[in-house]
Amino acid sequence: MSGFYADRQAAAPVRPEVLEAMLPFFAENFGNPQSLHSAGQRAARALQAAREQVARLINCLPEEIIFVSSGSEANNLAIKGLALASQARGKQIIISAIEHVSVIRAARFLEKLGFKTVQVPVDGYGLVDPGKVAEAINADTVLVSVMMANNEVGTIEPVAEIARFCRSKGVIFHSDAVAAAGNIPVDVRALGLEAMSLAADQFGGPKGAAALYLKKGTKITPLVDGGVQENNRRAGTENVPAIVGLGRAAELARLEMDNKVRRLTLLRDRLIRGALTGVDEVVLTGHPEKRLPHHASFCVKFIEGEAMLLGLDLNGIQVASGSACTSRSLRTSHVLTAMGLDPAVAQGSLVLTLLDGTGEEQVDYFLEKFPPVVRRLREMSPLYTRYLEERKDVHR
Amino acid sequence: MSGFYADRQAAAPVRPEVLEAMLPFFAENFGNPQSLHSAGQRAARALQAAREQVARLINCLPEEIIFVSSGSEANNLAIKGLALASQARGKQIIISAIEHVSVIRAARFLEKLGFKTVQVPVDGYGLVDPGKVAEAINADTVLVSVMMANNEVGTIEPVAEIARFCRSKGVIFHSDAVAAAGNIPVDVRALGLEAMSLAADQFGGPKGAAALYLKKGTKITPLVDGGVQENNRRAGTENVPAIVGLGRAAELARLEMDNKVRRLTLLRDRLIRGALTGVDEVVLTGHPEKRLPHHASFCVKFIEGEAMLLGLDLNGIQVASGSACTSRSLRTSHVLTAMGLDPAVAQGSLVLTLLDGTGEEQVDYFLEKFPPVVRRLREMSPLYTRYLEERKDVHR
Amino acid sequence: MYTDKVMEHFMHPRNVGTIPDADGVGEVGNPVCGDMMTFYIKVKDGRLEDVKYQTFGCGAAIAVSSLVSEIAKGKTLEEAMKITREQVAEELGGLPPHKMHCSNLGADALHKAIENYLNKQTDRKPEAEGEEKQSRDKKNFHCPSCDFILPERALVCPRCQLKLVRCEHCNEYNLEGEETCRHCGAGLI
Amino acid sequence: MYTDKVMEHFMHPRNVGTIPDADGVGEVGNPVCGDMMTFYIKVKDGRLEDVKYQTFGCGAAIAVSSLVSEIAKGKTLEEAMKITREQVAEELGGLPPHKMHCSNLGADALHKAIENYLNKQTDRKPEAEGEEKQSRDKKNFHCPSCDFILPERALVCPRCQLKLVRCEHCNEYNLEGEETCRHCGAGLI
Ligand SMILES: Cc1ncc(COP(=O)(O)O)c(C=O)c1O
Ligand SMILES: Cc1ncc(COP(=O)(O)O)c(C=O)c1O
Ligand code: FES
Ligand code: FES
Repeated sequence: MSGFYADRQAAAPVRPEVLEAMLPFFAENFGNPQSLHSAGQRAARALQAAREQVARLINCLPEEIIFVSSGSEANNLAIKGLALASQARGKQIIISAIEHVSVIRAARFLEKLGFKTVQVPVDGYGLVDPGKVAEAINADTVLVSVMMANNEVGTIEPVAEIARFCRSKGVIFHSDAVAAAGNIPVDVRALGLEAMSLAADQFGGPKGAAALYLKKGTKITPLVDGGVQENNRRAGTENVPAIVGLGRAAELARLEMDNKVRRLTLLRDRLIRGALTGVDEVVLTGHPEKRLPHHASFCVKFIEGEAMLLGLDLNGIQVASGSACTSRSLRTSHVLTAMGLDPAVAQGSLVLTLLDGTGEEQVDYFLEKFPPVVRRLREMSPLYTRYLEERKDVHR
Repeated sequence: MSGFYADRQAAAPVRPEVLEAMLPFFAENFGNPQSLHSAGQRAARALQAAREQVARLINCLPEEIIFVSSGSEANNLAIKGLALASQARGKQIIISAIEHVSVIRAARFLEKLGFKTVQVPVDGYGLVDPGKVAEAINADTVLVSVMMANNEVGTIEPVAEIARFCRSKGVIFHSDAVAAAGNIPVDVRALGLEAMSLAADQFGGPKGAAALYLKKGTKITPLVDGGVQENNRRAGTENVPAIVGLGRAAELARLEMDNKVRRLTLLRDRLIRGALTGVDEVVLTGHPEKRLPHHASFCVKFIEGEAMLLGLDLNGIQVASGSACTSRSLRTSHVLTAMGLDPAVAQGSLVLTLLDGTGEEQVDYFLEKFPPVVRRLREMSPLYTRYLEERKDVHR
Repeated sequence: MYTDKVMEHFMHPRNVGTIPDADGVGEVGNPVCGDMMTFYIKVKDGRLEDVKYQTFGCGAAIAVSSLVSEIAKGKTLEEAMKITREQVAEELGGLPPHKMHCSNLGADALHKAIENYLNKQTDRKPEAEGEEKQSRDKKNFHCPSCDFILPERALVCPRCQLKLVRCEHCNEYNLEGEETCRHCGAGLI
Repeated sequence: MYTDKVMEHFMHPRNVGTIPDADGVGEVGNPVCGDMMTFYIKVKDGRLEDVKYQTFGCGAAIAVSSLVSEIAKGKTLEEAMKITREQVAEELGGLPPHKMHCSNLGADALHKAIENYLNKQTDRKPEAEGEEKQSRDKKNFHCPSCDFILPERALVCPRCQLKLVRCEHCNEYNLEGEETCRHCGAGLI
């Protein structure tokens, strides 16, 4: 038992098959896909193959894929690029209250250019109500963006329904599927999406490669202007090895999807059950069923997330937290806040995201180490002491 | 003699030392530098080490480095970000007529937001006259951007002088050093720059890693909004392996700089001399001395660049061209046009950029194959036939 | 980028050269844009007895002229006039979209050479000259991507094959997908 | 991120606990912001005979409270009042910039406990309460990054250590480097 890495949302090892596919493109097939000579054309073919692999994963055309460098860039390109390209039609955009910061801050940038952003609230599970999105749409709305699945609480949003509303009102719909794509089946045609972000490092691919799916014919203003790469929509020499890795990871994700989802769901539920029964005063965050198969998230009352994270790390267990103290900006996760969690409770946020290779024995190892870590921190918590006293008073 | 790759400007193999430094960061040290646990902190330390290596190459502080994904992104961040952050002070920006398209198009984007761009012309060598930049500066000017060295004709620009003018007028000066950094000594302090772009793949590093140097205290509006990465100035999970590669490449470039410059300069001059004497009616483009040590560029009259490129490729020689037919947009290089070259002559553009490892025998191989390739194409060129007839007429 | 067939013609172009005493000569393109082709024909009994050409241009242009010369040779004038750029591109196994205009050049130059021959026969002033003169008086619209002079009401640039959108405000052409007119700044919808 | 010294204190915090019959108690912070510390002291002959604490907060906060308790124990009240956050951070081998406010908490809570003891001695109403009441009447300015209630004319947030810039238009605080005021939209120069 060498430990348990359960922070796959933040980072995961590149799969060996993916790294193997990438390796030849560093020093041997190093060409620039824009070069007309043979070295360049070899790279161009590899790029095209990767484009096809990604397209197959999400059921779109290869030319509907724009390669970018990160999920955040995909989201910025989508939000800024789609809004700027449509500003003649209107200046309102609608996002949910639990979008990734790259969506929220991109929208904030647009506000400086005269756009207006409406944030649609979520319920206690982090679910967006499609009806509320429909209500928020008005004649000035040009873009709606609601994520496919939330990275902090794992909740899977009803994007197909939201997309339907948007379509009926002629509004472009983008979904941030960075946490979802490669981990749950995603079919952009069936879902009716105009645009969708995904990132390789969320499903066994490398950092530095991500993509925006953009439905053919949808206008977009580039974020990175310059050369003709990515069909004039994203300039800059293509990161061929990383894109090749993204392609291979997409192919593997597609082939293994069903098995993986089934296996991880069982494991996740074992983890959730064990954590909720192993320690008192722990709450599950996010939806119990409509959630990513690899995602388990909690709030542990009376203690703070960063301390828990450090305590677990000393036991070889790596997790994440949305507490104020874990963030560099010292703010509680806006997701937990938007879900209406008591701010003090939200400080005890704990997020576990399982690797494909995670086994039962690792989950059980966590379930063994989790209670003592919590106990130690609670013993030194003034809030826990107060809670115990109040409970004593009640029972007296 | 397995051939001669002379298109290093477009792409080059990652150096073995660099790849070796990168490899552990794909599957072993795969952490996210923003994670607080041990896996994340290992990645954070690697990131910091790379930041220091890059800073040492160009003589700045580590915190003055913003990692991005490509030279184009660095340029877009600089042009858009610096202009937007300073727009309260004015709305004019000045660039040279031979900037990279990523600078030119970023400026064009700003024009849609009410900015005005002034393009300063260049002389027949592609040199910008610092006096002309000074003349163009007015009370509304907030940003000047002139590249350190041009990628198509190799000319090295007098940026120190331009920077001095800008400083005296309180205008921010950015230089696109993507073609220069790592290939010639660059000292941002000595040059007096506020901002400078560089890219790893131009000096033995990988694709997907580049940087913007931004002088401490200079305000910038992010291009990719979102998380707190890169000190809130460039969101998105850091591409750790590529950045580690950039760092290592920077270190190697710094250590080997003097030797490399000396060696390549000799080789370049051998190539230029040989090409100009081996074939008639060939002109050197760019400055004969103030030029990148690895850069040789020509126009071969009466024939078209793409055909030459293909002809050389069939001989195992890979080069680039700025002809209209080589560009996807079917436009002649704006650089050659700005230098006042006759448009028909510009179609014969040929650009050779040497790898660090290029040897004399490869240059000589090119000098052997170049004349027959030219001869064959000239034999089928109506322009050459006409030229020969006119010459006959003259001599008659 | 290019098919094997294109590369084969590029490496071994057929029928290169001039015919000093040609019956017809046709020239298209212009070195400023990077491409220029001159076709020379000898006509005998209404058939193209010989076809030669010179080409200044890219690999595709060279392959196209070679292929056109090959298929034209021996054909009747009428048959030769029916050679289309689609046929040329197809016989080459396809061309990249932005190289499709090169396949125009080949057929156009051949057709011009045939017209030149026919005009000489009937001894009337070449039509083309009049046309060209006329077009010089009108305002020419250029492709925003490749600067090609566009025909009236173009939806696609015949040269670079990019889709075009006309600005309702100033009437100029822009590329599909652009939001504001590059000529007058008006919004494109 | 943390020094070995911080981690050592985090793993083995000294003097954790409460003192039921404490001579003074001081509490700072607030669970809403993620941090809260309560210090308990026993005083004998003008010295801190015992110091205990409870902490709800991050690893740095736990290490800080542990270290403060350790250095305070046995000191005279006067000496203990002189413990500064700089000293605490330094003895821990340094803290990341955005964790510097945690070192405040420790010293502050201890000082509050001592004041609480002194107030009990002189039997006068604690000063702090009046102050707090007053500040509730005024408009509070919050740090734009961490929401901390800022002191008058802050240049740096005492909690998250980020540099602040005041909007000349609406008087609100913004982070250094921002161009437009996030409260009123005015330009920040
Ligand atoms: C001078 C210059 N600037 C910018 C760039 C753009 O760099 P990238 O392709 O990495 O985006 C290049 C590319 O070669 C360049 O030579
Ligand atoms: C839902 C979601 N969107 C966007 C992002 C940003 O991705 P990146 O860090 O690759 O920029 C993340 C990152 O984890 C995410 O989970
Ligand atoms: S207690 Fe919140 S950051 Fe330390
Ligand atoms: S001749 Fe210019 S593209 Fe073919």
